[in-house]
Amino acid sequence: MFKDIFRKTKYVTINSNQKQNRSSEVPRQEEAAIVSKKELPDGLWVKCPKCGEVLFNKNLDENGRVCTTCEHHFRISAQGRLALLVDENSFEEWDSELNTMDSLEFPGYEEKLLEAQQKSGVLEGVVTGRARIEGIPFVVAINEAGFMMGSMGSVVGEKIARAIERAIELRLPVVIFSTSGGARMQEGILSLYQMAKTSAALGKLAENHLLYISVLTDPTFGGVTASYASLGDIIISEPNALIGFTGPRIIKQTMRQELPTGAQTAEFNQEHGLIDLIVARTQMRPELARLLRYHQEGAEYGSTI
Amino acid sequence: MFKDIFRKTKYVTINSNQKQNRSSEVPRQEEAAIVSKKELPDGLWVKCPKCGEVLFNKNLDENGRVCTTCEHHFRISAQGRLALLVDENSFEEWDSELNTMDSLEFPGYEEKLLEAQQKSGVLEGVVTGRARIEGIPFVVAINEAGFMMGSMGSVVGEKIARAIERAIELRLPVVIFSTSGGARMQEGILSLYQMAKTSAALGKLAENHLLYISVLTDPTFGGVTASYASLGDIIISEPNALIGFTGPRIIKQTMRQELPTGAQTAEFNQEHGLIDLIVARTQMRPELARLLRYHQEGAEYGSTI
Amino acid sequence: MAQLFEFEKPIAELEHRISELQKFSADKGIDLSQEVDTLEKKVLLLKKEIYGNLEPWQKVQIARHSERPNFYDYAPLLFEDFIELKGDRLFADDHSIAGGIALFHGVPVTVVAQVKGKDTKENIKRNFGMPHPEGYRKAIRLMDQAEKFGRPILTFIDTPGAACDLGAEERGQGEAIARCLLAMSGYHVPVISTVIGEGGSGGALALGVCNVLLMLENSFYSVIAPESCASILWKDTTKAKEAAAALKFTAKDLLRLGVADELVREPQGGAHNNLHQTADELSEVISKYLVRLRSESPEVLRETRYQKLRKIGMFRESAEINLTKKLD
Amino acid sequence: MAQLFEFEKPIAELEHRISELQKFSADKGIDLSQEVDTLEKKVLLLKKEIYGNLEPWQKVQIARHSERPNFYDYAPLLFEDFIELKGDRLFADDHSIAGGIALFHGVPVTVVAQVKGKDTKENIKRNFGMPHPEGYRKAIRLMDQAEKFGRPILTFIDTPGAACDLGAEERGQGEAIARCLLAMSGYHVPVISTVIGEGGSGGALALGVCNVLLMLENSFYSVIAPESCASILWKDTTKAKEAAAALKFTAKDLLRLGVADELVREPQGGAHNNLHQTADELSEVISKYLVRLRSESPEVLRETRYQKLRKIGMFRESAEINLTKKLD
Ligand SMILES: [Zn+2]
Ligand SMILES: [Zn+2]
Repeated sequence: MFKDIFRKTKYVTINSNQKQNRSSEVPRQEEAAIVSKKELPDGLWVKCPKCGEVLFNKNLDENGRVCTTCEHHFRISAQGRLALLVDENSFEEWDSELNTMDSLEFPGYEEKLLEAQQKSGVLEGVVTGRARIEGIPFVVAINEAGFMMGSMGSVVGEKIARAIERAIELRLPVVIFSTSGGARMQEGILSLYQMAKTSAALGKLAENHLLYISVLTDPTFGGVTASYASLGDIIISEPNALIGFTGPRIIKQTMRQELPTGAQTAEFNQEHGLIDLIVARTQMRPELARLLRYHQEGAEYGSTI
Repeated sequence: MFKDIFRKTKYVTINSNQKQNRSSEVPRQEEAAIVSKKELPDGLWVKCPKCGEVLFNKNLDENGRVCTTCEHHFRISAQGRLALLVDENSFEEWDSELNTMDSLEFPGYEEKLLEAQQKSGVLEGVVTGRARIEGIPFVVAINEAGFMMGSMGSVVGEKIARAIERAIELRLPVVIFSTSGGARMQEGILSLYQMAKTSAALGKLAENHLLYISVLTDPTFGGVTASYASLGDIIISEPNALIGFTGPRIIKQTMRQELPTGAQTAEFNQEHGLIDLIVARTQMRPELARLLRYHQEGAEYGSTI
Repeated sequence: MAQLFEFEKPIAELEHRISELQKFSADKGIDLSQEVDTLEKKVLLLKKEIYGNLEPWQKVQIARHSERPNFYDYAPLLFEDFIELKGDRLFADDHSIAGGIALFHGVPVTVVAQVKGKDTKENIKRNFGMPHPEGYRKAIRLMDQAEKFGRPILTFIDTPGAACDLGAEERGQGEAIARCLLAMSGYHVPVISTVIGEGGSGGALALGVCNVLLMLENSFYSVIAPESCASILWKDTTKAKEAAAALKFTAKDLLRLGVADELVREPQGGAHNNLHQTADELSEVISKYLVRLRSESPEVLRETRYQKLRKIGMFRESAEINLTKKLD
Repeated sequence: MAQLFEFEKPIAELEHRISELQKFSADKGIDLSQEVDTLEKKVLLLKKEIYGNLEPWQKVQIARHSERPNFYDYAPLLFEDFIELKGDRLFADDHSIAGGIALFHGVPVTVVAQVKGKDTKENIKRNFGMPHPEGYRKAIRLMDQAEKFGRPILTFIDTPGAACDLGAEERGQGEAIARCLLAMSGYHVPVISTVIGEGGSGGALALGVCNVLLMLENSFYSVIAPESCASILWKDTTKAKEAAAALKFTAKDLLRLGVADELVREPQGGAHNNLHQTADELSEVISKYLVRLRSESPEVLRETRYQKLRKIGMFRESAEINLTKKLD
């Protein structure tokens, strides 16, 4: 039905090895660019934006890109998170070929997409699939901050909805890691309705009595906060992550309201009843394992009762 | 199973004409005693506690005991409310013979009960039954402020629970008018659990998709606010009624906190999202009729759709 | 008289000339009826030309018109009866969302609507139509009752967006909107949503998960305000006009994109020029769809709503990147 | 050493004399073992006498003991694992109610508990164990998930009552408690509630709609605090002792009244004298009932809980008034 809006263009296949091979090394993120290239040799060292400590990049990778001095959580790619999180070789990617189109012929969108794809080495702002943690199977989706700030367009919404629907078929729990600036304006109303699409899919998951854990990471805002990120049976956040509906800059501009120190942090959100657990990245794997285990259907637990 | 706790005593039948005959005249309430008997001839006149106007008692009755000058709502007996509310001769009382026993042998309780019964002419703090408004059948329960401030003991809880259960059998909506100081301490834990009993019955009603309208009247506090009074699909209040969980005197005593002017009024509660509608007593009948009509099962409405 | 937009001035000038001619003709007793007639025809043509070809930005201006009818204007014309019910039962009653039970063509329905004010005082009361979490939670509460009692749900969208202040953040604005989306997607009763003015991003969408989406001719429904979009794209809020065109948010766009189901005609120049006519038109269209939906089973209503959402979005199933444009 | 109550002083005096005798005997090398023996036997008898016949008011004092174990003391002993989950998703996380998922004898359960502080600082944080509406709403959220995932629910009651300040009133304290009662009455999973300390009126009851109600031996569960009762009855808060007796709120009373199902034994002198022993006892009793309840069908669990509530209360079915006492 949308054929009349399709644009006639030619395509070539991108080399997708980069995104499909899992590496045990944690890929680095743009955030490292905070370090002035003049001060430090390229890529070997990185300066912690919180405590100022200069860290050996390799050590930072080995610590899940959490500062060894102050525990600042650097942003991390979806692939990097997978490497930290799931059992080795357990990840099976889904819908990796789903690709975006410039449905509204929005000024500059094609260029932005190409740039994002080439820079990040991934096609879109979310990776989905199934995996295991400590042997327990689950469905996972991870926003890719490196791709247009994890913003949600048609592809992100569709991949998440499909992953949830497949979880229902497979009777598996779902864990989604959010990092997003919100809905992607370049796809207009189609982006906006991805909020409804993903939320509706989660409604079906809930109806099927399947667990959904939402993990919020820095930053999670806008349309993602106002849809799947806030609908977890259990909501976890990484420490100090910024989470909210409206970004602090916009609140300041439109309301002429200065946010108090610490507003919109994970800790602020927890105090206001919006987050169950704050879990450090290094503890995420065992914590998720516990929660998944206690929700396993037909699990035996060596029960004495 | 409770037989061992029963006390051996002798009973006589009380003349129950007084409570079962419906009178078109609205019975008066203790509140009228506010008027000094020295100033005004006995019972003919009453002074409005809000505006100070001296009112002819008969006129006050004719206006549903709402001050004709300032619209202050005087407290009113359950019988008085029935007279104002339901279609003539439509009320069928239920469980009128349910009577209280001093199950804990609580100091002074028997005397208090006897006094309340003789003063109010009713056996207990709630009247239940079925009736019609503008021809629409419904189940009604009305707290009797004149009976130990409408406090909820075993009988009040049981009568309300039975009325709700019968509404489920008859597939009728339920309207409860609350006026209560809360759970009745003289029946200890048995009183407390009437909150759970009535709430659980309302849970069954809801499960059966039957409407429950809770009407709050002055005053509604404590265990009644924390059970059936707060569980209406629609919650209505009379204007300016005081409604809350903890009484203002106790808040003041325990928290050393002075409540702001207007706190715990119906209007305050509505502002805080706790009340749907504030309806003057004189408008209660047509308003309830509208709501009951729009919830009638299988009603025709002369629908054009 | 209603506030005039720039693009309406040629019409107003012509109309002014006509009334001058008429006055002159009356004063001097000279017959100018032919001239007047010509001019009046010209006005009609001009109106058709201008109002028939409104640009997106012009529609934005009409949709935001200070005299644009709001929900409270339509309610007495659309419904035989409307009982407003208040509060979220948790924190507050939000005046930027109104809701309750109404009688529509004789059928009890649940109504939820965003409401902007018409003057400064009312706008402060209604937070300029920007709901707080308590507004969305009130909406859920009322719609849950519609589900409980099997009543169809009608929502009316008219908001620049959800409230964006500290209080909204503290009380979980994101959570409240997300819960609205989730709740609406699960109902077994007909849900018809109408954008009557501004449909501003997530705050609007919260009432827009429906079986049928209607849009008034001059309403718009956008992922972002055109000014904010211009500010992000071109660092220039004055380019809102260009952003408005880029965002494809008019009723026609949404029909074409498979999001809206029908455009509800407005009187020439916009709803504010004839409230009754607009209400009649709207009533007729809603009624048409409600008849259809009421003949469906609860399960079908729910599943078709889900499938409607599932289909929104465009993508291709191939990991190819576009070659027509290339980064250096 | 734990704070001593007035009624414990005779025991303490005897114990003091024994230790003096022992010291004297050691210092002077005189054999007093027989005297010590006699005294020790006397202590045992005295303890049995005193602790075996505690008056209601003395139980109140033990239940409110500053070192009385709270939920966080029991949690690591009762559960192999406990994951605390926070927040009502609406307004705040209330520290006077803790909840989460625990592993109890290998079975995942949902746990919700009222928590008093142990010192002033903690008591301020936990509002002296008096929950606000957000605490009850957190409880409902967590228990709803137990229902969703078919987990048994264990609640632990320990509160002087619900918070009674302006904020509680503004956010609907009554509504929050009522919703708790309604929610708990509808679950299809086993619900076991234990009063571990103070069970203060509606604020306690909110977590007490259950299939099985357990009470620690020295806990109490009352419609009103004895002090408030005394103040109303006799305008004299110092008569709390008399009120405590009148209210019939001890574990034994509640067993007799058909409200509680079992009394869980405490070590002599109260739970604070031996946390581990109390936890073991409690674990065993809860486990016993959980085994039974887990063998029931969801519908039976729900219906028997309803019938249990339905039976609470005493009345007679005759419109006769009592003749033995008469008003003048
Ligand atoms: Zn650091
Ligand atoms: Zn007056």
